[in-house]
Amino acid sequence: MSLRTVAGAVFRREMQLFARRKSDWANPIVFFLIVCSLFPFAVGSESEKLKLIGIGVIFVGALLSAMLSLPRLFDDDARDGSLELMLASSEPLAVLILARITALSLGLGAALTIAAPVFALFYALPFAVAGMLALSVAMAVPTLLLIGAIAAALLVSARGGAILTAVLVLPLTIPTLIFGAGAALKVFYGEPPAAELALQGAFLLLALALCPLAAAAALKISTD
Amino acid sequence: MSLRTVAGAVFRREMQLFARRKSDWANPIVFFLIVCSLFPFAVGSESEKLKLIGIGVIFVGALLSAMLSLPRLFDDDARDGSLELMLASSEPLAVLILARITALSLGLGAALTIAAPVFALFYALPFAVAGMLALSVAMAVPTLLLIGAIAAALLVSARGGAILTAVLVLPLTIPTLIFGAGAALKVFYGEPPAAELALQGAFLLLALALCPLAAAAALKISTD
Amino acid sequence: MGRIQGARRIVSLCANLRLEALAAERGGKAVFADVNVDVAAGTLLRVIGPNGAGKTTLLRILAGLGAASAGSARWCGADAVEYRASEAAIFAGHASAMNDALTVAENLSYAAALAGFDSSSSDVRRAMSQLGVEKLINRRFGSLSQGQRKRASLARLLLRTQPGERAWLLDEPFVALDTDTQAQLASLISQELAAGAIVVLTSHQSVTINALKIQELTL
Amino acid sequence: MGRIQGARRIVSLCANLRLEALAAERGGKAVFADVNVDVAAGTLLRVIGPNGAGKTTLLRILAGLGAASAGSARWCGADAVEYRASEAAIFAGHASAMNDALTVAENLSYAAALAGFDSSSSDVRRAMSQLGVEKLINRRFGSLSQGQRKRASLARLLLRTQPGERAWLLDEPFVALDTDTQAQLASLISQELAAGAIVVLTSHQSVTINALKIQELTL
Amino acid sequence: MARTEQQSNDKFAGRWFWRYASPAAFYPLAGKIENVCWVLACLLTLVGLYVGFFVAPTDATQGEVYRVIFIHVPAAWMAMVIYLAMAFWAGTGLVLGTRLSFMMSHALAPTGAIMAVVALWTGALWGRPTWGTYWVWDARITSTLILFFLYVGYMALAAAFDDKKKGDRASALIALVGAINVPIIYFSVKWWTTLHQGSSVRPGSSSMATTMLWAMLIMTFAFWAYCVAAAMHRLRTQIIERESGSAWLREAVK
Ligand code: HEM
Ligand SMILES: Nc1ncnc2c1ncn2[C@@H]1O[C@H](COP(=O)(O)OP(=O)(O)OP(=O)(O)O)[C@@H](O)[C@H]1O
Ligand SMILES: Nc1ncnc2c1ncn2[C@@H]1O[C@H](COP(=O)(O)OP(=O)(O)OP(=O)(O)O)[C@@H](O)[C@H]1O
Ligand SMILES: [Mg+2]
Ligand SMILES: [Mg+2]
Repeated sequence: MSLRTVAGAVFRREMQLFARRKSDWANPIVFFLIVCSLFPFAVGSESEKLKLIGIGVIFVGALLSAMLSLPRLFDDDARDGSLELMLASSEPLAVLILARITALSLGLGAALTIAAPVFALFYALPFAVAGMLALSVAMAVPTLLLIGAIAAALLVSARGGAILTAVLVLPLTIPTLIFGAGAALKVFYGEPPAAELALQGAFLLLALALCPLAAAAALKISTD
Repeated sequence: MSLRTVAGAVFRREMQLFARRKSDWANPIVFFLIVCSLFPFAVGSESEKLKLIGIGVIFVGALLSAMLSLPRLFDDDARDGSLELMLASSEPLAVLILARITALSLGLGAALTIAAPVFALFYALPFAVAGMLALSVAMAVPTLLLIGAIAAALLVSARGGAILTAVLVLPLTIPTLIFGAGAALKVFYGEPPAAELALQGAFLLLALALCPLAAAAALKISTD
Repeated sequence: MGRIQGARRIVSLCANLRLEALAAERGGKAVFADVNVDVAAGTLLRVIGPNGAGKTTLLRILAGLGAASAGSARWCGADAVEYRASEAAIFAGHASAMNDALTVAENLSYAAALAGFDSSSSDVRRAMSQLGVEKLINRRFGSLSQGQRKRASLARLLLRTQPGERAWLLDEPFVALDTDTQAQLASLISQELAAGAIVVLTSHQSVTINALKIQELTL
Repeated sequence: MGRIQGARRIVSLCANLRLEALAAERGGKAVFADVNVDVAAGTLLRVIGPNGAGKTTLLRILAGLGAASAGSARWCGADAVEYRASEAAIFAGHASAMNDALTVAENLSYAAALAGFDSSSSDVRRAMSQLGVEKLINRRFGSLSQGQRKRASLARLLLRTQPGERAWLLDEPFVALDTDTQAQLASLISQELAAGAIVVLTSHQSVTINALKIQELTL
Repeated sequence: MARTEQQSNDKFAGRWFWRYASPAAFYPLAGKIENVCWVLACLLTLVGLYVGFFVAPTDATQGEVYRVIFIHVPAAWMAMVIYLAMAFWAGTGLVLGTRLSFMMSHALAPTGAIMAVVALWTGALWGRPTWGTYWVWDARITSTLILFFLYVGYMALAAAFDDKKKGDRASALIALVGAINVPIIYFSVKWWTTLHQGSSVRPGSSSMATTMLWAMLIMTFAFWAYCVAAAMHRLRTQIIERESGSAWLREAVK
């Protein structure tokens, strides 16, 4: 049985679960929507003010929403014992983890990427900014999920849940946040966003290279 | 065995759990702190801009943080079966639920109330505004927990966790948000916040009167 | 309140169960139908059937935790929910009803308080020692082995000091217990029966229980 | 990769277990110490002991899922982790290793894929029918009764088509099974032993298993 | 566990650092280091504060408030240095599996967090008279805050496990991940402020008088000594806590 097939099985199951439990991808979107729509109530509804904070709110909302989906990665499996099947597989654990993260990125990332520009219009942001927001959310969500997988793996056997995940993950995603929101801000101010995008891409690649390995190590530690 | 003793036992156990699992109250604070400090990265660091969104960010952050603690109320108990003990008690369920919410409000509410004014200083808000924020957070957190208890009760046997809770709860807390943040905004603009505070208080009392009953009904529905 | 407290006074002096044309469904499909049984005080009712026959479903209905789709289950003429609220019935199923983060003692006194017993810690200790787990009293429940968990959660049955006319509803109580403890539990059940309680039991294990009146219900 | 694949080829042709001065601790306290056993192919090893003796702890170490605090557990000379990675050992414990939201069939083919078998759906069906649950194949796992869950999760043992020199590590496999299924599982275990596997078993239930070689290990 | 530790030590028998990798051997040494460092810390603080507050001249632009610098800067430095040390010991623990390394990084974390808080606190107090606000989102300041979050995450994770050994290794991993990220975060934040803010305020630009430099140097050594002493103290407490029941400890504290 080749590595491809095993990783494929992991990926396929994740997709089956997505199809079976629609709330897994529907709820993050609604959470995102709600975070985005709470701010006008608290800040006031003048469109100039909203424009200023719009990019920030949408980006932070997308990251929080992705972060709250992290427990999906391993928690259910740890509870019912199927995590041990994955650990016991003779194929490299990091690849299997990557397969799961990929599935989650595709499902959740796509949904958030579609939602972000729509919300941008609520905040009266111009089309170009909305488009750039979509692009940078599309890059930021996988980065967060990759980094978050390490925390999720460490926390399968610990108490603390969503909140401890946030504490561990969010500080590490600040670069993504800076460059992701930065790219949209650049467009907003009519400047070229190339540098920010390049840096965000570099950060994603780095995460792609390192995080699955770290997450595999983390999973071994926490299920030892 | 009188009602006082039973409710007391519920309250005591909640406090024991708080003492046993320090992360239950420490982590929401840190989550709150992190949410508050993410926004400047996405919005920009000019203090004028930050002042504008500060009140909103702090208020929304406190509400999100309280909301993420909602699964504590019933989820663990449903999983291990101890919820059925509470359901089977001959004392009114609403009172027992109120005992739990009170314990959670005391622990979590106090922590968030202390943290909110400190974060206000990060956003360069004046002392008077910070104080008013503390007061309105102190009133908003119990309100949210009361409303949230209904959602938490409905969701004990459903999947979706934190996110679905958010979806159900946050829309209902918009009045609290408007008046709570409104009171601080009034102080910010040098106007008297009495009307907002009165409305917020009225809303809290209403929640106190209705929510435990509704949560009890919800719990009976979802565990049927 | 008034009504339930009234009900409490009536039923707690009584143990007697009557199922009439009882039927249940799970996930839209009928599990069993037309179950009729009369059970008097002091009787052991064994519910028998292969996996999936509906034994757990039945016990949860008797405990007032699930709803029947037709027919009725009445304890001394009262509804199962009322009987349960009267603190006369104790249900012990697959779930332990114990929090992993608390110690065994803390869990047990919480259970006692909720069920309306004034349970001092000496009662907890006695209940524990009857199941041979007094050493675990200050252990976190989450750190116990499967059998230790089962023992600790069964101790809930023994918190009330005097046995009397009440009911134990036991879903697979022998699971995970070692042979000595199985025998011990069997004798505790016998005592309870002798004191006039009704014990409803499902078990795929063949543990002998001494009882004067034994009824069998095959699903 | 290379190393493990090498190991796979060596160990999968072999079933033999040697414990030397094995010791384990849980929560900082010693559970057992100085366990020495030699088990040859085709042997049933019964691990015996009261609740909390450390049976589950031992099985998890043999499965490469837990760490020993001293001594060694070697399968055909290889480390337990390596032996497990070689897909020669299957561990079935208290947890079902099945997701509540997926159907039984989906769960089983996932398990097969991860364990490295190329498991077509007919294999899944055969495994299910050997445990008498072919009707449940398209049911959501979460909607099954306790015994049905246990049966479905034990079907994992039967996915590989030819029995051979390998190991089954069974922690309380008879729990929740009705008597017919208990007998059926016992005969499956006998077959497996006859084909040269090692079966390590803990059980508080007295189910008779026919085997030529039976060893007992008391903790 | 005791036995495996023994084995790994035997392999390297004779090398001094392996000898001290065992808590039993290190416990008394840690005690000595702790005592020496407490004395050093007290002496250096007295001297440093004296030079800083009575010898160094009043600053031309900032007046007397600038003297916070003698606490602020050493604390900020220590917050960074300790993170590196903590990550180093965490990594050592993960690779070599030595208990003492994990204890060392656990012992360092609270001190590091406290240093970060002190830097933030004194900075904030300093900011009020000089910038007119307690807080600005300047790169250096913000990175200190993030560093504080990393400390908190590390400690929260270590505390989230019932099984101490697991907590050791889990928190060690997160410390290492943080160590890779700290430079990335630092430069991102730097870029971020230069991006959005033509910042006019920058901490300390005036050239310093020699006595000020001296005071700062002495205070820096005082902070080093304090941090080492505090870490050693915590380490000894941890050793007692974790090795309670072992024969050597009963011997040692008898
Ligand atoms: C909460 C607020 C503050 C924080 C977190 C903070 C943080 C730091 C850090 C991390 C360093 C060491 C950096 C290095 O050596 O590269 C530092 C040095 C320094 N800080 Fe602050 N600082 C704060 C506020 C201030 C204020 C208000 C002033 C004065 C107006 C100030 C003046 C200095 C000076 C003079 C140095 C040392 C000289 C130098 O390295 O440039 N800081 N601070
Ligand atoms: N997570 C844990 N933390 C601390 N101690 C534990 C933990 N899990 C198990 N133990 C203890 O380790 C010992 C062995 O547990 P184990 O589960 O191996 O027992 P067992 O022989 O399988 O018992 P049973 O027959 O009840 O299943 C028990 O005394 C138990 O209390
Ligand atoms: N949540 C559910 N949704 C749909 N069907 C269910 C659900 N729970 C149980 N069932 C079905 O109801 C039937 C009766 O289940 P029940 O748990 O009462 O059986 P049981 O007699 O206790 O079996 P066992 O001996 O295996 O414990 C079974 O066929 C089961 O598949
Ligand atoms: Mg059942
Ligand atoms: Mg066991």
